[in-house]
Amino acid sequence: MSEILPIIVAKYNYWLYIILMMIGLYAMISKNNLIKKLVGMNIFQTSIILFYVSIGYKTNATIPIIENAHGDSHSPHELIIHAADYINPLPHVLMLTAIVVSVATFGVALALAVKIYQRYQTLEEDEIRMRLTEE
Amino acid sequence: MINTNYPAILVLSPLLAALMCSIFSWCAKKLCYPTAIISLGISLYASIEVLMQVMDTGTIQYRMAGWAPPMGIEYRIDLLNAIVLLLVISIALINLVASYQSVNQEIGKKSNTFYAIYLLFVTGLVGITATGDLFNLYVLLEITSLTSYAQIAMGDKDRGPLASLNYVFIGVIGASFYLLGVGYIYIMTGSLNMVDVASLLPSLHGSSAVLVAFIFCMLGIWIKMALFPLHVWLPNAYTYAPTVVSRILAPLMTKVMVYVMIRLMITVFGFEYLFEKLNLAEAVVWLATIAILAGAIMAMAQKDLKKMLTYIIVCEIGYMVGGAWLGNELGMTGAILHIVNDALMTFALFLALGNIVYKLKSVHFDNLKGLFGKMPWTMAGFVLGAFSIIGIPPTCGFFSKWYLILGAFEKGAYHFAGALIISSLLCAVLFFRIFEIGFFNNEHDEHNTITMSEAPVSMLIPLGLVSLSLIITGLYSSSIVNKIILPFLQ
Amino acid sequence: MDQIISIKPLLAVLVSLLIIPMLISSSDKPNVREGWTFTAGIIKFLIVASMLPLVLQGKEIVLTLFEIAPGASIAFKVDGLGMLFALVASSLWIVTSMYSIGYMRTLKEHGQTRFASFFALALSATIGVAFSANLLTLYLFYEILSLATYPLVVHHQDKKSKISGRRYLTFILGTSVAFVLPAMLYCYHVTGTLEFTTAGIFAPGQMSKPALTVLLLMFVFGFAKAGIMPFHSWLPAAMVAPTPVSALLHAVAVVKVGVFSIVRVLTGIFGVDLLAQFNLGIIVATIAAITILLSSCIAMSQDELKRRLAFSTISQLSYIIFGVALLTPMGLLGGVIHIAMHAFGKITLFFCAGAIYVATGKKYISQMKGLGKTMPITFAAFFIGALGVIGLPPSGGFYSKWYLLIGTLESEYKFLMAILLVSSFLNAFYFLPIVYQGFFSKSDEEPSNKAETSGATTIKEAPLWCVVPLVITAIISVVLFFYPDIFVNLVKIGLGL
Amino acid sequence: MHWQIDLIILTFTIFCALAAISVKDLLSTAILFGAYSFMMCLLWAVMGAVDVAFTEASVGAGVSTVFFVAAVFRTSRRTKD
Amino acid sequence: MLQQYSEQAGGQKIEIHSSNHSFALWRLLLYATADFPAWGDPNSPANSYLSPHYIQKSIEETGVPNLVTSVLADYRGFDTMFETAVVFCAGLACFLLLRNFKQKEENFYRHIPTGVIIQFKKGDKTLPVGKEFEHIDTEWIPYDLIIKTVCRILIPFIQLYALYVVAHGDFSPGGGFQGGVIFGSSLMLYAIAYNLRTLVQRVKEKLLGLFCAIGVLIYAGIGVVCMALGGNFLDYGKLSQILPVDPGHIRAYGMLGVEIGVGITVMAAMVIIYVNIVSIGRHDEGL
Repeated sequence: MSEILPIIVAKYNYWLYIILMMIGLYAMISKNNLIKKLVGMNIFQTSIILFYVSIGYKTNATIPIIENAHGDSHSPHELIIHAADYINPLPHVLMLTAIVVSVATFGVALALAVKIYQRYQTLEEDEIRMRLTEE
Repeated sequence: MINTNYPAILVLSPLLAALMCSIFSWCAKKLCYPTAIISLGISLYASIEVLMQVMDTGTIQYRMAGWAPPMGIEYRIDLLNAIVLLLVISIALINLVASYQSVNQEIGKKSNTFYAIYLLFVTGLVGITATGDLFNLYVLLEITSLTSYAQIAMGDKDRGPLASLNYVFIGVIGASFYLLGVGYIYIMTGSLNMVDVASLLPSLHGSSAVLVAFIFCMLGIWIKMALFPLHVWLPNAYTYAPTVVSRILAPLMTKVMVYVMIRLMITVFGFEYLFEKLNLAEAVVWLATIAILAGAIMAMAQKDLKKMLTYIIVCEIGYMVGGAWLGNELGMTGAILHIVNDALMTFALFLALGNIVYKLKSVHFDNLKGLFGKMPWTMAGFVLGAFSIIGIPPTCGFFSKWYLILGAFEKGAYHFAGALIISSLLCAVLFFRIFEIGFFNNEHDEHNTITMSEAPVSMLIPLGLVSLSLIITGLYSSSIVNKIILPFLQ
Repeated sequence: MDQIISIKPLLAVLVSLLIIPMLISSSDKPNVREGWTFTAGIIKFLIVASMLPLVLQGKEIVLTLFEIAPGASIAFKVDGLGMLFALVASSLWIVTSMYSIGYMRTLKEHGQTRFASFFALALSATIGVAFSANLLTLYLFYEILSLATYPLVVHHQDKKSKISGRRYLTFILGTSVAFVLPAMLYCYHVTGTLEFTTAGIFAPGQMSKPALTVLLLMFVFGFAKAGIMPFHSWLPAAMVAPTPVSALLHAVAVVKVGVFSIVRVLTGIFGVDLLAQFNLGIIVATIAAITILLSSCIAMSQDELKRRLAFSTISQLSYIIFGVALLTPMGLLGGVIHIAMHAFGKITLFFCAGAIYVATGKKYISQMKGLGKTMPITFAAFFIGALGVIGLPPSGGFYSKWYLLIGTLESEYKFLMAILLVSSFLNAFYFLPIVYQGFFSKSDEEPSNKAETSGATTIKEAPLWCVVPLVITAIISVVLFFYPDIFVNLVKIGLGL
Repeated sequence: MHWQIDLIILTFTIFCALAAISVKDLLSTAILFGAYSFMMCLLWAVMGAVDVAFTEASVGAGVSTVFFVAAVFRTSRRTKD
Repeated sequence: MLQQYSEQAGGQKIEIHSSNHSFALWRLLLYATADFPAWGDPNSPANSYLSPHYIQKSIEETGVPNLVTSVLADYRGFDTMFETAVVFCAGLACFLLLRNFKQKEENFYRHIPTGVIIQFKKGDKTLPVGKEFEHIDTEWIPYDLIIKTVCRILIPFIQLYALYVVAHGDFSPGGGFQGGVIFGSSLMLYAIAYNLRTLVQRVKEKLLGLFCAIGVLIYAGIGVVCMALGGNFLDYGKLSQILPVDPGHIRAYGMLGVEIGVGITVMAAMVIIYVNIVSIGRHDEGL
């Protein structure tokens, strides 16, 4: 136990994302309501974003905006920048994209859900299935 | 200057045209369709030029925004991309020409905006095929997915949105798994460029994270391509989509995903890792075997022509996955050749299907009676496509099967070879059942002579072209293999 | 051996394919359409015949079209064996076209254009099989032929033909995909080539006997067009087709393609020496012998004339395979030459059956008593055809049976001769009574049915378009008794005897 | 980073996620989901991903929730699970 | 009753299945995580392979201190273009799926001075909307003065802030996406505080549709201009040939242009999605 504990503590963000991912996946698979499934889907996506953001984190580093560059931008070459001082920006960039993708998907999925509701007057999957077998 | 920019033009031409279509749909509706056609024409030209260049000078690298590869995004076009690009763009163009009437009939008022989304979908497919960056691939994957959700939902009024929403759920899981896999690769190597990753991975071969990264990438791609146990979304989604959409989804979507799988296998992870370090190959070939049989058997149970064809797609995916995972040159050749061939033959079948839908509205088996009399030309195309699926020479389906079976023999995977043969037989049964229905079954109205009511010429000519191309690609498959696939594999 | 590269084999195959658009475009002008068919038939025959002198000089005409994979291409090669088969098929196409005009028009069949088109396609495929240089090309044309014949078999588009069509496809397509395709690919996998060579493609010691046996059986049963039992039942079922189809395709083209393919595989893929070395010939010969005897027995019990002919065909086809499987020079010669001899005899018989149906509407043998008096020409031709199939002079069939008998004597299994003799008796037993009853018994229908009586009194010979072809084939059958040299020489060249 | 803050945010995140998928009213789900997004946003801000946090605050907690409420407005609040 | 029972049974089965599924994934993930570099380790491959280049060279190469912006809009600008295209596509998809051009059957008008409500059965008859009459929703709730006033004051500031976020994305957190979303949500707030009809009248659907496409067009257009000037696609450095600005900052200007494009598209697409969902494509009444 004493060996496992440091691993868990050292990487607890990675564990957290796994927990959230499972929550999302669970909701997507076992929930009956289409909108609940959508929520699960979003939790699933955010958990992956959390994972990426965790990759980029560096201890004792600051946000990825170069200090002192503001104002004296005429002489950028004189600036000495240590990579270890700033958090890795690349995962953030990737995740900006992922967030936008997820909201786009969410919008389209909600539009579909509204359309389905218009047709079947319900959002419960089993009720829709019943309506389909009736017809 | 243009010479060096062809890789960008490939993608930009449909993207810009999509934007223009969207603008025109508000102010100059008549311009939408011509814009779409012209843009795909330009793209097609570019793809031919790219293919020529690649064949002459080898791999083309194009730096987006001018940054060198591991920093920036790179388009990397080798022989495999080039041929798939040509395939994607030409099918998209032919489909657009062939489906003009069908779009007007099924989508009506919104058809101008529809062209925009169609072009975006093509942009996504082209981008996926051309890109050399793992994350860029994800973004483009999402573009294709999002556009296909919208396109599918525009089909059948009752079932379309539901099928589409199910596709959203599963599609998002697939894409997220892929993203997660890329994340694992990134955390271990720090790079996103495919070639760069490939050069960094060998030192990490023993790592469990790399293994899991690989598994997640594959799972994601398999979900997207509908490999057998993960196929549940495909039949409904493709069946309830509008004709024009299922005509492009069916031949291209799954095939492009197979391309991505092969790209990851060959370029990123490499054969050495897959077949020497991992012990997955045999299991995957077994999975493919089951996929082939299950797809064919499930197709037997269908009473609707379109749905039957969608299950055949599930079956065909098994061919390509199995072939790629045989782990020898012949199998891989067969898999790549089958990407081309299967796209063409599925396209021919769906073109014919679209013509039938255009005239008859429904393709339930009961409605197909006497079809050979009603639409002889359409059915001629359909028959050729069907023969190709069954694998009757000299149609192209036979030749890819040839390589696949030889590959299976070389590997000793006799179960896979057996599945290929059995699926041929099952497909023969499936299609001859359709032929029988179309050819006979005018017992009820023997006195009524069947009047011909053929689809419009603009829908027939593309069908004719594509079905002839089945034979031509079949006969020239050796040049495809010798000039494109084998040099690529070496 | 000298090889000449020429485009002629391709032309011979393509002629009837290119004619199809013409046929379709002139679908509402029957005379023009038939004109096209004849033109194509004659051109095809001339092209084939023009290659004959070269082949007789011992040269081979080759043409490679597409290289599919190293060692497997789509290529043509005209040698003695192929020439023999192509000559028979292309000459009989002309005659059959003539016959089908009479048959189809008299019976006012529907869809004649479709019929003519697929007939032309089937002929293309047949010539393609004859001129194939390797197993891949052969398989390709074999499949095309299977599919082209399907619409001909189900021509009537009724329930009966639907069921027959299903059986036809199940056997023909099913066996070829399930057996021939894997066997072919396995051969390619092992040897890297599919070329027909007299020495065979397997290097000595490359294959064990069990593997070879399995491969051999896969080929023999896979080419189900040859009607080897138990994959024979498609042939009687396919008799629902119009008679010209039964005549040309199911007596000559299709079934002979099956046999021809097996002969090619035995002589070109395995090679006679290899088969003899492992003693595999006897296995095939046994299967063939069983088929010969069983189907002869079944034939006797059939009352429908075309079905009896069908079972007779099954047994005669096995003669050919039997002869080749003996692996002796005379056996090979007799077997292969039987392809030609049986073709002329059997097609005459089918023509006669069709002519009787056209003239009287009768299908069953029991109804045909006394018909010989009103249809003397038809029945005379039937007699000659029957002689040819039984193998009695004065008909070409005599030679093939003769060589086969000698072949059995040459081989180490001399008792096989008994099978030949028994089956010949059986042949005689089920054919000659028809002729006898036709000429010498009285029709017992006349008093029973008034309507029939009025019909029966007006029975005459079938239309000229029907009668002339069967007279021609009967005459050829007799001529072959006196001048069999061409075919014998072709076979000798082809097999290097 | 102060682990106490971190721990509190983490707990809230998981709590919100679980609550969002288990509450039996879709409007509540919408709000809880917004809260979840906001917690996520805080977590990322703490990790120094300011841009991502900003986006999540405006997109996830803002616009997404509005869409969600709009969809619930046009469908129903009822849910069986 | 029986059906209900079987449903329950089915539901349970699915849950069991899903828990199995999750369990397998869980184990797979745990298995891999053990192999990860420690969290926050500055020397992990992810943090030491590519990112130092971005961090150290960004100012020098692009002149933008916000690293996320420089990577987003320049190094990986191509990704971002497609990301914008995804948003555009979502807007387009919602329009295609939901937009319904049919007029409503019933229309309600309210006579403002008296508060009398008039109902029209067929949609073809309308009243002049102005001081005297107003077009109201089926479920009309009297406007709340506080909300209306607060929103009227607040909305301009929100929009100004959105513009600031777009324009200042180079130096501080923010950029096209965030700015676009904020601008879009100000419009949504407007629709919620007043009513949807007012928003639709002020911001025409056609305008939104055009904006949605034009934003991406600006982005791709800048790329194409770079290409026309002899560089690669999106190679902003080439813009110095036509823009009279300091070459050291040319990439920053390129990024600004691109961010504006992103902002426009995102703003328009968000409003389109909102309007279509909330009115089921009729564009008349909503939240």
